[in-house]
Amino acid sequence: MTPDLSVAVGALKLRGPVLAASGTFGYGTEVPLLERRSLGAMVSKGIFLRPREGTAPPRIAETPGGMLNAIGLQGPGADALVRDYAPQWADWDFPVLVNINGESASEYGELAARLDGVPGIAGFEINISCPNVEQGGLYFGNDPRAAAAVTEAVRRRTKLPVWVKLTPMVSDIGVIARAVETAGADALCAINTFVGMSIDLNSYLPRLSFRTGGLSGPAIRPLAVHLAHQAARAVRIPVIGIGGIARAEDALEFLVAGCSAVQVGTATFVNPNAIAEVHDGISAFLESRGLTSLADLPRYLPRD
Amino acid sequence: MTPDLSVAVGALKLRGPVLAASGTFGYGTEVPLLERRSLGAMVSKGIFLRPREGTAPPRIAETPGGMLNAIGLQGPGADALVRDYAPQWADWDFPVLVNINGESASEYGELAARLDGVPGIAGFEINISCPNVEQGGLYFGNDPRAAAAVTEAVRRRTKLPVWVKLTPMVSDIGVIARAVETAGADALCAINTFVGMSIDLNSYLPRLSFRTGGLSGPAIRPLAVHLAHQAARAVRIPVIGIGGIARAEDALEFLVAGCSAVQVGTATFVNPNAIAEVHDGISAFLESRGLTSLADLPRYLPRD
Amino acid sequence: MFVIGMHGPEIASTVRAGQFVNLGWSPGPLLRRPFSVYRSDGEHIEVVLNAVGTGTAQLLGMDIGEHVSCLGPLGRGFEIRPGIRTAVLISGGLGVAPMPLAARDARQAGAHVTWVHGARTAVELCSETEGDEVIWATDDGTEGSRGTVVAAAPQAEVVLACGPNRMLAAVAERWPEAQVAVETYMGCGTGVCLGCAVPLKRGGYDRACREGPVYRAADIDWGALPSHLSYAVTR
Amino acid sequence: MFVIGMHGPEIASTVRAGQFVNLGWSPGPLLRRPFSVYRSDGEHIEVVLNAVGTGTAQLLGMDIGEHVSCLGPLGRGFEIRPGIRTAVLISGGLGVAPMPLAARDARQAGAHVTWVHGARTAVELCSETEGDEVIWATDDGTEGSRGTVVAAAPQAEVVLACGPNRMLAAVAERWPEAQVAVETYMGCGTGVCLGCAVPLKRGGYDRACREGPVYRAADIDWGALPSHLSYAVTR
Ligand SMILES: Cc1cc2nc3c(=O)[nH]c(=O)nc-3n(C[C@H](O)[C@H](O)[C@H](O)COP(=O)(O)OP(=O)(O)OC[C@H]3O[C@@H](n4cnc5c(N)ncnc54)[C@H](O)[C@@H]3O)c2cc1C
Ligand SMILES: Cc1cc2nc3c(=O)[nH]c(=O)nc-3n(C[C@H](O)[C@H](O)[C@H](O)COP(=O)(O)OP(=O)(O)OC[C@H]3O[C@@H](n4cnc5c(N)ncnc54)[C@H](O)[C@@H]3O)c2cc1C
Ligand SMILES: Cc1cc2nc3c(=O)[nH]c(=O)nc-3n(C[C@H](O)[C@H](O)[C@H](O)COP(=O)(O)O)c2cc1C
Ligand SMILES: Cc1cc2nc3c(=O)[nH]c(=O)nc-3n(C[C@H](O)[C@H](O)[C@H](O)COP(=O)(O)O)c2cc1C
Ligand code: FES
Ligand code: FES
Repeated sequence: MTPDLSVAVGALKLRGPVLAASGTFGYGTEVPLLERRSLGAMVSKGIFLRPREGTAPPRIAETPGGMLNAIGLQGPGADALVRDYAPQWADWDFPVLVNINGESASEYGELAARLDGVPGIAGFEINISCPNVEQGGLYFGNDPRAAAAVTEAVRRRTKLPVWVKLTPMVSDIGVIARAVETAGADALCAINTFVGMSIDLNSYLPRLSFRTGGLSGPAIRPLAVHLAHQAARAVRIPVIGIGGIARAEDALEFLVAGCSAVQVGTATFVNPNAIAEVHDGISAFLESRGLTSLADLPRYLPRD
Repeated sequence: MTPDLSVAVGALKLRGPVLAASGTFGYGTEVPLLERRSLGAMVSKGIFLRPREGTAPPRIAETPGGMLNAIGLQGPGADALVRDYAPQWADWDFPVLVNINGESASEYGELAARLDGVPGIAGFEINISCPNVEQGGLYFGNDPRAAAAVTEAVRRRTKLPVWVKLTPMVSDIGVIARAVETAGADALCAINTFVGMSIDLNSYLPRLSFRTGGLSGPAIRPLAVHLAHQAARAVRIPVIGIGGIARAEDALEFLVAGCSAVQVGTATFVNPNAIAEVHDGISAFLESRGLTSLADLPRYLPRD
Repeated sequence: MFVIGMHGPEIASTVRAGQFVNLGWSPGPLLRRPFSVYRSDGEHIEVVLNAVGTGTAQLLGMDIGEHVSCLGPLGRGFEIRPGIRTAVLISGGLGVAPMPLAARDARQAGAHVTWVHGARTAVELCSETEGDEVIWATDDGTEGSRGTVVAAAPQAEVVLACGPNRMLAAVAERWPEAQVAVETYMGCGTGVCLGCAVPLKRGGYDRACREGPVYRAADIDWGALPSHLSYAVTR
Repeated sequence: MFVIGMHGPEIASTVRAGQFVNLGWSPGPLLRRPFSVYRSDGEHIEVVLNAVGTGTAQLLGMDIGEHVSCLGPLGRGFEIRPGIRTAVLISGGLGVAPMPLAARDARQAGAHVTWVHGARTAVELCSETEGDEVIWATDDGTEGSRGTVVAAAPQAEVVLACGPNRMLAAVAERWPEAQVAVETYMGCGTGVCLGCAVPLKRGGYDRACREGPVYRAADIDWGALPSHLSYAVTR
């Protein structure tokens, strides 16, 4: 008997614990060959209220076991999203959440309001790794009050599930986690990319035109497992683990460390079937251990 | 003509910019085959005032492009260091700095006082990635005031060079960098390991007995380059870059990004000749670009 | 330059000139590496490469019979309409890669095909002689005419070009209507990461892996397209 | 079990039974992998291994003639004094690795050598028959005596053992003076990282790569030595 891999993330029921991470699966429409049968949910590419061009190339650079990206949240804006993509999502057999971004708490709220109730949109993932333009460009995600303000602004404008995606470059992720839990988040996603830089020795300049970029891929996995675990210890709401997952064993590390589900990002670039393979691998693992459902997986989650 | 690779880090003149990182070169006496001819300086294994046993095994775990370690600062304490190692160091043709650790600012100060003036000890590298026992175990390195207090406590007890080794898991490394510069540091070392975790799927427990460990190796290099660059932009004192350096090109990234020198850690485990090879590779690079000294290397260091 | 052949009937039978495949292998670098399809018959495809960095060095170190994961055909190739009379193919360095298929298609379309090869110096020149006529140009004059490949090329109805972006920018100056295959770094090769941004004259960015890698030369904002990609350096 | 031979005259001519080499190769995992020296003549050394994880799988995938970086001989081997009359070698699973050299040295020292092989089941048993006498033991009795290798071993003046740490702990119970070669994870293999900590009865930790990997069985705090290293699982 195949083990039961369904999970509930708050009110949202998912057929499996392996989700597509924002910015690594486009709008789900790009690649017909991407295997979707076992996708738990998809988080769409990060979007702002208005269209954005994104940053100048080069936008990516390879690093040992990882990659840096500075896409600059290129996207068509809310209206085009509603017009071009949401109608397609409405027909799919898994939920699509929209990764939302803003330059101020009120802009996040406005965006949520614009998208709320649109058929095909099952919830929101708030990306708080954006610079807070009103506060001199500090990331929302570094400041518990700013993170909570964004969460509240979105929470007030929608009844749909609200997930908050945490920034890793903080000295205590538990503080931010608790702040956004209190502000009304239904789940946490941990984590977004780490800020990194790589230098081109021909030009003596950063490889990326934006100078810095976000590091993703297997290189960050041990850091991500730690941070997701710390977040899970700090809150009662579900935590979705993200960072460097390429194989079932990687996903299982996050699940054992206290996560309810996981998202796969960069691995999809390398292997368009990564999500299906991770899903199937988790199933095989549970079977090999005689477990009939994901809920029976032993967890390591000491509470402080 | 071989390019001039000598550098001055504050008052300390070094014959080359490639140093051995604390905890990865022991006390310099372990391995006769380690190539020392081009070592700029050595930082000895982190030490406390009193002997420490360290943590139970397993202490290390391999991760993609990196490794986690939780050695627990095992060491013989100050008296044994002075008796067994310093006399050997006194005969060497490169300076040895001692990586000092404590549970309170005053313990750091006491340790510096005990070691100050001992022949063979050329300076101190303060490891502020230690839990501050008086303040509930928060790292000194996460709090600008605690970091400055430790720096001052050491500064008051010695005229030798005092370097401060920064913690990477902070939301703004510039703030800490400026705080310890003001407190009297002669140079900054950026960065120490990142906290990470890895789960053993057989036991459903962390691989390391200490549960978490410090991530080092090529995986962290882009993060380290970014943080060292941010630190260098924030201060006027020299910054020594550390993190994932295995080849000359890696070291050059840090040097172009504004560092005066670099330390090589994990790479020495893989290749006992890594430091010499990095040194020679920097020399070859400068020659290939027609540069006669390291000082002529173009730097990318916009000031804010 | 070295050629690697792969058994891949599905790709071989559908690939068009200018399309690419994205190669991955284990243990290898994290990201796949894109390569233009160089030749194809019904069963096999070939790519042409030099050892530039880690990825290409590893590929060239492989033995016959080893497996490579090959994703493709990807991107939009050259558009070669039937009935054209003259076509010029301009290639710099490894820009030869898409040209044999382009030459085949252009000849099938009825064109007289001239292939102009350029390189810095004679030893870097490719000896490929597909098409009806071949012209050589080297920067240092050690083989063929001295000077750029763009200057050496004759007029033609259709101009197809591939090579370092700097060379393509020069092509764009002379032939705004030329079809050029650009190089960018790529994250996914499948259109989802937006890493392969190509800056457009009309503003905004296209994806080299979907809308490209072949563009109308006049559509690209050449000043904003990086010309210093490490692998675009001709060697 | 597979054997890999390497040309390494300096190591081959100086290695002692129980010492190890630390192998690295490119592209490979970040850290080197330690392997006991299995056999040596004046020019070559051999190691014995199974495909346990990435590292061993890659090693076994190599072709004749490929290069491996080999650091050694490392650690302290078995101490085999001249004049001993009887020696028992106890090996579980891949713990056979240091035994051929140990058998050679013990016989040179004048001892009658008995080698006791243990495994979970017959197919995992090693067929090595160095020494004067060989005894087999399997957990399931499919070959030789049923039960542990420790129970199957005869008395002797000198006992040398290698295998999963759990087995060595049983050896320590019966022969506190036995010399046992332990397994730990290793960072450097050269004594600088303190990663290979072996907990001692008298408190504190030793380095398996310097003071070990061979210890007097009674000196180790077996309760604190991990017995669940992934690669110590007999397969
Ligand atoms: C559409 C297209 C077609 C191509 N066709 C060919 C061809 O036919 N023949 C050929 O030889 N080459 C071709 N290339 C280039 C080929 O992909 C490069 O040779 C290869 O990327 C160089 O890789 P390497 O691993 O040898 O070098 P590396 O050492 O890995 O790369 C050199 C530098 O480029 C960086 N880099 C490489 N790939 C990426 C990436 N995806 N993202 C970010 N940074 C990266 C590396 O970090 C490094 O700094 C093509 C590229 C494109 C976009
Ligand atoms: C002194 C000594 C002698 C040995 N002799 C032999 C021998 O003769 N034959 C033999 O087959 N094996 C021997 N081993 C064990 C051998 O090194 C392992 O087989 C090997 O480490 C397994 O590696 P792998 O790469 O195949 O598996 P992996 O998949 O890499 O390793 C299995 C697991 O162990 C972890 N791991 C492996 N090495 C390390 C490390 N250094 N630090 C942290 N985690 C690590 C991996 O992360 C993984 O979880 C010896 C070990 C020691 C200490
Ligand atoms: C090219 C790229 C684009 C991304 N875009 C977004 C985004 O728009 N919004 C967001 O919250 N995260 C974005 N991310 C972060 C990923 O969703 C994920 O958190 C991160 O990559 C770590 O997971 P991974 O190691 O599996 O890739 C992006 C990542 C990559 C590599
Ligand atoms: C096994 C090990 C032990 C270490 N011990 C210390 C230490 O005692 N004190 C310290 O400040 N840093 C210590 N470090 C951190 C290194 O000095 C260095 O900052 C870090 O490993 C990053 O550099 P790398 O990637 O080149 O290894 C240790 C690192 C390792 C891997
Ligand atoms: S390479 Fe990812 S979108 Fe083109
Ligand atoms: S493996 Fe590094 S000290 Fe033993």
